[in-house]
Amino acid sequence: MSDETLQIGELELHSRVLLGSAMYPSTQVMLDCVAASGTEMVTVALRRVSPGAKGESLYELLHRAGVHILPNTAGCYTAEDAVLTAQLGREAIGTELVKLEVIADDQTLLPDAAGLLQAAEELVRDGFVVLPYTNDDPVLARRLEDIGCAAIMPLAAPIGSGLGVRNPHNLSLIKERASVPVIVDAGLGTASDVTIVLELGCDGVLLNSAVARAGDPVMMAQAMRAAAAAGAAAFRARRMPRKYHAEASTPAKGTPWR
Amino acid sequence: MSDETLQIGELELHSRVLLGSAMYPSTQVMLDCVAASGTEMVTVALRRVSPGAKGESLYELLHRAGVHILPNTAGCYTAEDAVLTAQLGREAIGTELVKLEVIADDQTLLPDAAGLLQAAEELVRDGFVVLPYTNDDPVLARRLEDIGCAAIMPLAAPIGSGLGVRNPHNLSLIKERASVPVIVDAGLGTASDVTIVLELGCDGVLLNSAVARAGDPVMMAQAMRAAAAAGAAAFRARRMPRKYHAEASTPAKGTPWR
Amino acid sequence: MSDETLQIGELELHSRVLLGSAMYPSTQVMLDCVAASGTEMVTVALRRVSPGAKGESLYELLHRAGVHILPNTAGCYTAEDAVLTAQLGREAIGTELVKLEVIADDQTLLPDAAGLLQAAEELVRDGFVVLPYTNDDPVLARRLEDIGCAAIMPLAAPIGSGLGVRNPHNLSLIKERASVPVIVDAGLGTASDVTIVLELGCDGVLLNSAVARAGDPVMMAQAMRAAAAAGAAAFRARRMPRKYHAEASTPAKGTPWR
Amino acid sequence: MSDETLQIGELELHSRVLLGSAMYPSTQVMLDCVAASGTEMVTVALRRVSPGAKGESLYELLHRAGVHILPNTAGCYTAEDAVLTAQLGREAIGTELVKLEVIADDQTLLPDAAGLLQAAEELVRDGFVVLPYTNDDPVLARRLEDIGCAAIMPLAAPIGSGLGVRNPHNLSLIKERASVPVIVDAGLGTASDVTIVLELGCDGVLLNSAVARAGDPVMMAQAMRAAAAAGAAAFRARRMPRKYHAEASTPAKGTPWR
Amino acid sequence: MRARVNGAERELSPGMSIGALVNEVAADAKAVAVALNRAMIPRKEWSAVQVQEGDDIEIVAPFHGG
Amino acid sequence: MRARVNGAERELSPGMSIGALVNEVAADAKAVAVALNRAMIPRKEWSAVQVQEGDDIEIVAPFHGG
Amino acid sequence: MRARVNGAERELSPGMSIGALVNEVAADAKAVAVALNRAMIPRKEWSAVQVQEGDDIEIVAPFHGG
Amino acid sequence: MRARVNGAERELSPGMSIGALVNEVAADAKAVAVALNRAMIPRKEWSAVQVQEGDDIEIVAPFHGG
Repeated sequence: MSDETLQIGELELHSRVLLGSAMYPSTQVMLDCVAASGTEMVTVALRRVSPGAKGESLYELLHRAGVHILPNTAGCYTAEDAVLTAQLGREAIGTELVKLEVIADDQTLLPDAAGLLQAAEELVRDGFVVLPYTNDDPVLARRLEDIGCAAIMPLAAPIGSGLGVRNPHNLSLIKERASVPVIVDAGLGTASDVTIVLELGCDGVLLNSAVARAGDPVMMAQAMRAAAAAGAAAFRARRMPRKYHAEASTPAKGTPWR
Repeated sequence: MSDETLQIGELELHSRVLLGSAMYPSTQVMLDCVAASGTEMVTVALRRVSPGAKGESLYELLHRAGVHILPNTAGCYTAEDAVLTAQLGREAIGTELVKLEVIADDQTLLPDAAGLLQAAEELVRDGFVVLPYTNDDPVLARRLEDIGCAAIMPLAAPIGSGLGVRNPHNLSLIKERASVPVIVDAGLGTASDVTIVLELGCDGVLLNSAVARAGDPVMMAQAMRAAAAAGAAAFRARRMPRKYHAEASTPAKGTPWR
Repeated sequence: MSDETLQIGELELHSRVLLGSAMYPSTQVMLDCVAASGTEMVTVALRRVSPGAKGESLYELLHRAGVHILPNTAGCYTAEDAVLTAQLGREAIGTELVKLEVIADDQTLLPDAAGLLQAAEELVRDGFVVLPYTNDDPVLARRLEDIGCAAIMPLAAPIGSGLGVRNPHNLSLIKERASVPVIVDAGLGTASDVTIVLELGCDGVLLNSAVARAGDPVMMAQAMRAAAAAGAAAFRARRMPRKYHAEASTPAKGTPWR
Repeated sequence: MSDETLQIGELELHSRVLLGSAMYPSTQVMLDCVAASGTEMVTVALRRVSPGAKGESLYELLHRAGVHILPNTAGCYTAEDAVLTAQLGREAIGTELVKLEVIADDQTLLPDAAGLLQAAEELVRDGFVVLPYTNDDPVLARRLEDIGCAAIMPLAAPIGSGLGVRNPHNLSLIKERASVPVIVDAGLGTASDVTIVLELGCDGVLLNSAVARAGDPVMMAQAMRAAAAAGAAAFRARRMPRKYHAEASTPAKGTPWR
Repeated sequence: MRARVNGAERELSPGMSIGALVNEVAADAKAVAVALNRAMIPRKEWSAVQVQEGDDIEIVAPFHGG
Repeated sequence: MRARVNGAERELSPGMSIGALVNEVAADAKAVAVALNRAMIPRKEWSAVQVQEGDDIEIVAPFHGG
Repeated sequence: MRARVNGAERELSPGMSIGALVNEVAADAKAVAVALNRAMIPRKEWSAVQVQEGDDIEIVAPFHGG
Repeated sequence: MRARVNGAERELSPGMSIGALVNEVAADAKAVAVALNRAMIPRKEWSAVQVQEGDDIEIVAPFHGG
């Protein structure tokens, strides 16, 4: 992976922002956010069709927007459900990509480590490009990579909480041991959260609530695009060292009357 | 002041980044950083000329770069020195703008409140457009505004420390009571610091060490430009509310097998 | 000042907790908190007597409790008011001690630097043992010490906010330059805030809302006593160094099957 | 479990501090720390005996000190090793208690979730009182409780790092869902870390490096005892609410000259 | 003949194929996938597979998700 | 004779001393201090100083404060 | 007869019991536990169990640990 | 005639104007400002003002600063 791109399986993305498609005030706002964020990959869920529903055409809307569609397994509480949902997603959308979620319980929406590993293993074996939503445990992250996942998607904070990076130390540990991309998913709330994630050296972010539930989603999408660019550039630029005490920026030499 | 511009005295700036001109590896890197950051205002100090020195042409270089030049009073430890230095700056550069520094001591490089107020008062009376470098005391900020300063420049952390925003609460208090722009000066270390400052609602940042002393100053300048854009947009977009507990982004309705 | 005591003027206190006397559910709870906190010094305000009011006997209650009474100048917005109130306190209570407050405005309740310096200077000249409530500006703290104040009382956060230490960096800077005791006043909300303050090397705390407005004030007073003891001991014990990576505590040598 | 005691299996402890026995400058210092901390439970490892070694008498020393001995499974990288080591500990010490560690790798010393669950299940079935060292994943914590563990021992930060509580949010989530005691193990560095843990409502701490590697271990042990008392009392006392803005503690009513 | 379609019991004509059912249930068969008794049925088999009494069929499509 | 006592206008007997006023106003004169026209009057001068028409007198004592 | 004791190959007298080995290896047999070929041997069986050629024996005791 | 120029004692020709001094000291007089005995001298007065024995003159220009 070059400094400039985010490689997921065979794909080379130039944007470091992945976007969810839920909770926008309207479909048009969603499409405007897709455009404003510069994203090249948008997640979708698999849900029952309803006769006459408009929902079905989400595929076409996103397809026309020119983005990659990343089906998720949201709502799955067992490895079995997740594997089956992944297969439905592949069939419906014609992609090997899957954002794998195996949720432990309704209250925390945190991943179930055992179920996640089991489902990831089956899906990798079945040829999927697996992007697992995981907690921020560096050990689990490593296991997922060892199994053959194409990226690791640790959370910043619980889904939909907008609390920002609760444990930057763990994200750093995950990143420093990973050779696949680390894309922080869940819990980001505003632009600086995204900048911080990228400054830690992580490779991308997956955003949904932070954009869709902002006062002005399209402007927030734009903010997120800039925030990711800022963080990625700052990481590559290597920040100045921190000093405990002040250090003059203007040189004293040549100061008059001294 | 519109949402889109930063008004300082009569000037309307479109960039929210002000840049210092010290400590770059070379003059060319400085100029590249000026360009990459998108800044429209660059600070300079007043120092003794030396025969044959190249330093004198800094004025011309910045002038040609098309930016406003903001002379500072760095190195002044008394109101009297600061006022005189401001006058020299006005004469040398032909600008009413002055970044006013009255430093208390070498060790902290923190402003001296009493001297700062006195110098600001004299300079405002003398027609200057005064941008005082101040600590993060909301009371002092208000006094400076009452005196007629054109902006307030509170610190994030000690000069050159790169520690980032030590006390966001104080910056918020300053901003919520200010009717002139609040430009955070000193102590910022990386892009996310800038995003955070703008998300607090502050109007701009003045950067020097964070850019000049980064591993790759030009790339950091670019990061800072994006970081400011990100923070300003995120502030205007109004971030999502924080939740203590998780909240599903993908709706549960229509989930198969449930 | 020995490691074990807190010296204020001529007094040697063995407790590092000073306590305010306001806002308790009842006078009895206040007295129980005085006892439970182990404090040896309690602040009072000067207020107009009212015929038949019980308030007047506060002096006697505290006197009987065996604590030093520290009159404050709460409610003073000018140096002149503060000096006069300090004189009334000295006359009423028969103590040279004064907790000096010169408040800038109702909204922030932050100190007014200029008024504080002026009043402190007059009171020191007049023989008072001055404990000034100040912001966390290391420069102002130094000025107050230079003037002859017996201690420095920087805030942790705005009065009554309970936000805890907003800027530990500034408190450290104040402490490392001070040769009089540093007693953190205002903004502390719970026991860990107190422990943190003492671990920074500060010499004491002044608490009021955090105790009086807790669900169970007496139990919180007890918590504060332990918290101060914990922080003071931890500071003197010199904490272990921080490590970025894990480091086994149990030695590997002698592990079976390896 | 009453507010006042920490119940582990059948045991009722009055101290909330558990102490490790490694890395002290001397055995005497260790014993002094045991006394100073007030602990009633001390962890030990199982290691190969060596002829003539002094190590063997650790059992007797701790026995004579009157504390419960908690054997750990430090150094075990598989469930099988951990179970066997637990059995050795039970046989050697004559206790059902075991601090269960199943470590994922040398670099992070983080627990291996799968191995931990497997070993915990076997040991509970075999009649052990299992205290598993776990990460701060609320889901894994719940699984361990469901299996029948007698307490949950989440980390604050990596073992031996002294970084303090990296993710208070996760510890809160763990505690609010737990009906067995939550004892924070690993990563605590100083007294305020302990106070914070107890204020979050957790039931105890297990300390080793923070005490043994302090400049003055015995004084730090004493600090930790006070810190735990402070945090537990503060939690029960229910802290004051936080306010964004200042709120006067001294009433304005009756202020002279107003 | 009764079968469970997207969680609801439903009366279907005997011998109905999955393909026919999809056409009836989904406004647009594009980007639709089908699970029959918790096994995914590839689109190319839809016309060949007939629904049986008591079958559990899920017909899904991409929907807004995070 | 009118004077301002603790912020309220009040009718006082002519020639009344500060000490007499304190005894009238305060339940207990212990730990009380007095300012007359914004100058502190030491307790030992209370009996000697007479209140004048238009005086501004503050009589204060320790009160609950932080 | 050779066996592995605490990770090191060692020559032992044939027929030696676990108990005898413990007494030889440990300064003090108190609070000691033994694993033979990765199975814990209770103290009460020590005298009855004889070490066999090639056995892997671990003799452990409480040690400083966190 | 001796004067202090930018912190260093210097021998100057008697009657030398500020303007002449600036031309001697500064590579380029553009964007230069002058303080004479701690008072700023506007550029338009440079030619008219003569340096006096013992004067303290500072000649400054924009320099790298933060």
